[in-house]
Amino acid sequence: MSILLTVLVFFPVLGVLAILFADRGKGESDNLIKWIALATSVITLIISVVVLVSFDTAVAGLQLVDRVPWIPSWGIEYHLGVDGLSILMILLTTFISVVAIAASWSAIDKQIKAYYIFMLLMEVGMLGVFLAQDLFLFYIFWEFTLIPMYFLIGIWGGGERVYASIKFFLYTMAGSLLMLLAILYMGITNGTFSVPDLIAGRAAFADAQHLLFLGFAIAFAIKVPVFPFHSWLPDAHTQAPTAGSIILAGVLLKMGTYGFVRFNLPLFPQASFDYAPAIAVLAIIGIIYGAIVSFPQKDVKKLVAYSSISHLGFVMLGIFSLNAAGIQGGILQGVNHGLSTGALFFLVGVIYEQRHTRLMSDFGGLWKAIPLFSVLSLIVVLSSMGLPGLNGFVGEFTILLGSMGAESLGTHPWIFTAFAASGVILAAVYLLWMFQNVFMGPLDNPKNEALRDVNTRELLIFLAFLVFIVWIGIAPSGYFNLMDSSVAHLVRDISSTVIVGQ
Amino acid sequence: MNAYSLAPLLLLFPAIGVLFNGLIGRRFVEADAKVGERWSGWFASLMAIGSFVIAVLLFLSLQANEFQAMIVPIIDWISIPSANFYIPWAIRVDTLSVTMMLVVTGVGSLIHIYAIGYMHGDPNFSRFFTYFSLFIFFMLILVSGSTYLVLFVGWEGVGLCSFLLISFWFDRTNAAGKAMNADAGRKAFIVNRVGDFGMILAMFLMFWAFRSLEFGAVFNTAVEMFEQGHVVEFGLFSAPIGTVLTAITALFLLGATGKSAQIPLYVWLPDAMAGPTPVSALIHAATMVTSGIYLIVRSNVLFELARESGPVIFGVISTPDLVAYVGAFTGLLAGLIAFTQFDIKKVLAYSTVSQLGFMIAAAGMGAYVAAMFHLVTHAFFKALLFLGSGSVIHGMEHGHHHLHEHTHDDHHGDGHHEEAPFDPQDMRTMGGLRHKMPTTFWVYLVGALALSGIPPLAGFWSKDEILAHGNEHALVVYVILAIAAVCTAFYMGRQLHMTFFGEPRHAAAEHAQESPRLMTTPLIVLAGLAIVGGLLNLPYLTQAMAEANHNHPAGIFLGLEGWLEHSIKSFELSEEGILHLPHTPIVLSPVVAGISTLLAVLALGGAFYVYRNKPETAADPDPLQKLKPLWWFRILPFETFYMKFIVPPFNWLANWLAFAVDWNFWHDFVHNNLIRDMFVSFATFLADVFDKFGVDGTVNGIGSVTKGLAGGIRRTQTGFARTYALGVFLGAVALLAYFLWVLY
Amino acid sequence: MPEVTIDWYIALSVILFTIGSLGVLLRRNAIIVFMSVEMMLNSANLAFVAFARHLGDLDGQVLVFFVITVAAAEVAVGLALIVAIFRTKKSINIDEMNLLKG
Amino acid sequence: MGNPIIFLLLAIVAIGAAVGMLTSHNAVHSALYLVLNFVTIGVFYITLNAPFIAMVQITVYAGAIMVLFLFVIMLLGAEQLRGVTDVKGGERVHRAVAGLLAAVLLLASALLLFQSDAPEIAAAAIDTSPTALGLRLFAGYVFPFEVTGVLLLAAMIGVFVFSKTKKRGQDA
Repeated sequence: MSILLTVLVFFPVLGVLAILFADRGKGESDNLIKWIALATSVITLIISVVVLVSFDTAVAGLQLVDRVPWIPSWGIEYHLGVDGLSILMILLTTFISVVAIAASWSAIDKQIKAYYIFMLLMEVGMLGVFLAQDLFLFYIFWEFTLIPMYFLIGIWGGGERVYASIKFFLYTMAGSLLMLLAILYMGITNGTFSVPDLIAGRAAFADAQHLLFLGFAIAFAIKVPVFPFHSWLPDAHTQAPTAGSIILAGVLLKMGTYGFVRFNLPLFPQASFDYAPAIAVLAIIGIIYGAIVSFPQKDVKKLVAYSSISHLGFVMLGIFSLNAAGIQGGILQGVNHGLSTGALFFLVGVIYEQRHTRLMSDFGGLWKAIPLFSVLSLIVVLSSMGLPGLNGFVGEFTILLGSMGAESLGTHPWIFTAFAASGVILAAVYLLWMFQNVFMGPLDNPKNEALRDVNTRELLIFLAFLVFIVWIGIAPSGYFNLMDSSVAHLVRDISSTVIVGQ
Repeated sequence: MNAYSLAPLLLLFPAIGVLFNGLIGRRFVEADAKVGERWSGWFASLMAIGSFVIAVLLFLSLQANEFQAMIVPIIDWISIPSANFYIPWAIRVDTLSVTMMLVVTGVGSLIHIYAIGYMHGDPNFSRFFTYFSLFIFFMLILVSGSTYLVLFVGWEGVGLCSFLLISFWFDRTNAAGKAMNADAGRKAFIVNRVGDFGMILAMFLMFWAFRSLEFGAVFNTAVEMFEQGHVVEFGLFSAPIGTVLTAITALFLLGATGKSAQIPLYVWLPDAMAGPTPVSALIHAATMVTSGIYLIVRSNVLFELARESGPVIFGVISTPDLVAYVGAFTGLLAGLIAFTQFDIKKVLAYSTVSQLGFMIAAAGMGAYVAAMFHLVTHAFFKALLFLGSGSVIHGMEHGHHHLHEHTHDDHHGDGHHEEAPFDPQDMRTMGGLRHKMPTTFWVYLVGALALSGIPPLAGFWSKDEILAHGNEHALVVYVILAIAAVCTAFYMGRQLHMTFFGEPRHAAAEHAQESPRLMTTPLIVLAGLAIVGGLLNLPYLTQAMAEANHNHPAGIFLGLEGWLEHSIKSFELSEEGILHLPHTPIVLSPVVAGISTLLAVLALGGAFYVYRNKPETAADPDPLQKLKPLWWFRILPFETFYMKFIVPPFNWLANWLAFAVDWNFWHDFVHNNLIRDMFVSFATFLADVFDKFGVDGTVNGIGSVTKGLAGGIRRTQTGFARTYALGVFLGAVALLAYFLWVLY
Repeated sequence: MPEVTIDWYIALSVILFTIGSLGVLLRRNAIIVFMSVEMMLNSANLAFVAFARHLGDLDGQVLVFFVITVAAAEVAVGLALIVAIFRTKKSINIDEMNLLKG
Repeated sequence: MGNPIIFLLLAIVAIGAAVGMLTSHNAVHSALYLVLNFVTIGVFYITLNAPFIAMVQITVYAGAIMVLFLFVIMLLGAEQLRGVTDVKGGERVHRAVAGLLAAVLLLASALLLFQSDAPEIAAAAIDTSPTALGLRLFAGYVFPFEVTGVLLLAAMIGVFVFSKTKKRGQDA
């Protein structure tokens, strides 16, 4: 029993209270509010590092568990715990939250107090999602994250923010309802909502597992988003404020992939195995479709948004390889996507703040005007493209390696791998196209000449991203080591349960 | 002598160079252009030279330690215990990798020094050297890695540097306003990625088949499995080892065609000439483009096993044969295209493609040593030619500047040329430069003759080895390559004549000046190497000599053969000896050598004859233009195919998917029109029906009741809180009454 | 002397509740309406405590605890509302607060 | 469950205070009557073996809440507001219905009471110390307790919001 995780999850609430008390109205305390929010998120980051330090990589199961009965009559518990599947997500969340708050510093100029309160609440929800080990608690946090994001998009978003926020809300909500049904079914038949207990007693609902799998899968697939469910993404991403996009890409989408790993695989191993080829096909369509659709986009932010579909396709493919390499690659690639795409959204945000346009045709030759910014952007673009030595490559390579040896993908897994690997080519196509259009070519728009290069704050944010982009790229072993025991356990668990060729 | 542990320095030096120029070099240059450039350029050059010194030390260490291959670990890169996947980052020091290191750092250092002169005055001087050091860094990773994955890191890394350096002048536009340099860089990167696609697939297959990506382990396992006739099994997949090996090697071939610019992926290399000339020399002639050959030579075990597996590809051909044919056809095709080019660097670019084809063909035929030999000599003379052409361009630009400065008081320029955009790389504007730029002319002549295969220059020996090998083992390949060699001699003759002989065809050519010493010195060094490079692997001239020295293939005779043997023969130790590695012919074949020399001389002479006084002015057509079928090669090959049949459909598909399918159909139609609007209209429909029902009901008196009821109900909504409270109590009392009723 | 039983307390509770409800229904002063509500809650509390005593169970008292908390919250919000409304309407006559009118 | 005489005395005081609150014209008087009522009920709690609740009743209700009421009344200067006497047209109906309801309520309760077959004899007195109460609270009511906490938080934020608007209104 440890209350460390509870402290981690709810620490940002203290920040919210502090902001409420600090506010003196009429924008007098705007700076104070920003600093409070930043300090809160930094302290949360530090707490998450404490979690990391207390984390024992040799243990496969849940650690630092905080478990008390909550509604005993229904078997609902307040149950937090962390293991190899979630530790990276926790660190990603706290990191991205700091970055997102820092990235909003000058971009948000109205209703500052509410904005930062929502940012901190968002962090609470996201951490809760990754730490909750009780399905009911998980569901509450899952839905809770919608609310701050809804307002972040709806109040501080772009031109069509209301449409985008409602679509985001309804879309994800609709998917979640089926999951709620599945949760209630399992919880009521087993008398417990605790995930480890349900996994231990999954035989009880083995007959219904295919349906239950779909119930969960649709909710998660919408969040990810897996190919045909992606329609909310470009709207939400393009309309959200920069920090919203960073959080959306960095963490929210990972909630979907995390859900698959945390719930679908261990709870319904046979169904996961049976549906793996279908999901892998959707993932691969997503990889290729997302990449192709990114290419002709005129709006940089939309291009990045669509590229997320492609990247997340890799993650899904890795997870449904159902082997150690694939799943570890998938989880790591989730982190990588959070870093690279988060950084891409940030860089779009930085130039948008100055030029109030995101159309590629308005740019060109920026390298001449703002060289430092361009070099930083280049590294980010290369990371997103999967250049070896940077983070994206490690993830993609491990995923594809896993998919090649995946039993779940039948007798010719190399077909899946080959199609997925073509995404590597397409990534170069659209990302270089974007890079060329924005940063290369002649500097022919006089407005772009007046751009200023990165200031200290932006540079620090970029460096924060780059540290991890390079670190994961050249020394990923530590990251894999964090999740190795848990993933190995999960894979053993699946392969010992699954009947091949059923 | 044991300097193995110094190997990491090999990478460290260029890394320091990158950091120096990347972080502070710019400030130096901005503070004081002259001193700054010297610091920036020389620092990078010294780092390259430092790496060269380390490479030499490694070379000596190998000599002193009986050519023992050594693995020097640096860090543990990727390790996933549960997936049994371990990739250490280690440097493999063996004769093959050290050969490549020497070429890369040796030629690289010379080109660095040359570039200090060439890039003089460029505002982004330090950025250029940052990229250059970065390139050396990645290239050394490529050749030094002990696993395929580390090799791949370098492989992609040099692709990146190539992209950055090609688009170095990213703001240059062509007449149509397109950012051509940036376009060319992007094209190079993307085409290379197509090759990389093959590489990574090959690595996945290899990992699951042999459970390792480390060179030694892979080769040993492969030989072992092959001998035992294992079936490769992983997951639910199973295939005979021969098929798997063929697939792996074929995918490697795809990788090599990308990086080494072979059919069908050679199209990026000619465009890459948009970059600064030192880049063309270093990356697109001497080093990076040869990494495909390095890959094949490095994987010689796998290729030879694939050869033994028989014709697996469609049942007609084995991978090594396919490699040989790809190389040979590329050699010929590129040679033909080179006839039709006017840009001095593009001729050289196609020539590079052609020569790379020779090397690939040699590797495919199993003549790995010959391939490496040609790789080394080619690095010398092609770097020389490119740097020479750079010197020419530099001179022409100088002349052009000179012209501009004196337009008012000088009448050399005729108005026509002044207005047309001047292209300093167009050979039609040159001519007669041998008097203006004598040093450049002489070194260029050496390079051109070496390339054409005139004895006793380096190119003759290496090319002849390949041809002799072809003559012995693959006659078709030999014939094709022999024709390609003729083409080589012819287009080099054409280039020589158009550039250096005849009369100047443009005012700029008249004012061209010799390049500074900083540029010509490396040229002279390279020319020296191009002359004596053949000594590296001189064959025995007679059978008697060979027999006398058969067991000691060292010294000046077949030095490279004896040296590389320690890396390339490794798998021959297989027990049954079923695998036979064809070696380079040990004795010079007088027939083959005689024929090629004769043809080369004839072709050179022919070129000089055809171009003896043509074109007379820059606007004149080329004499070869009369040969329509030949001239078609200017437009016909793969480039056109891609531009017509791959790129537009892709653009169309992307636009269609993005705007028609995803946005208009999926986003707008399905979500907005179908789902949302249908929901809305369903709701409206319900409301309408209800309404209609109400209207109809009025007739029957129901309407009025409804209305009255509604009005009545509405009246209850007084807005007075107390009224509502009353309602609540009414309800409470009603409930109470209900309980009472239940009780009694 | 008759024994005081639970019925006595219930009766008292009902009477107080009725008085409170009359206050809610009849008075127009919003503050007094609130006070009446408080009184109703109190009568319920009384019943709870009486039941707890009668049944020998602490749950009744625990519930009173919650009721008091809710009441406190309600008063806080309610009074804040009244103050806010008074600022705009210059009146706390509950009959003038008819924004809910249909 | 206490002495009948004391009960009746206290009951009369409680009902009297309640009626006083209902009928006072002056809001301050109403509030004071209510305080009296609360205090009486607090005494009832003591007789009912609930000392802790009694204490809470006095401090929270009679103390804090009523002070708040008085504070607001004073703040608004609303003690002179119209009482129950001014009757308008619709008011009669309203009052009639209210009276009727009250009667029904009383009647029904009485009926229920006299019909109840609950055991007349009360259970033995149990441990009602604050410790016991606290243990009970946290053993079986953790979730409601938390919800209550959230409710208080919500109320707090709500009050913040209201007072905020008011302040801006003043400034503007």
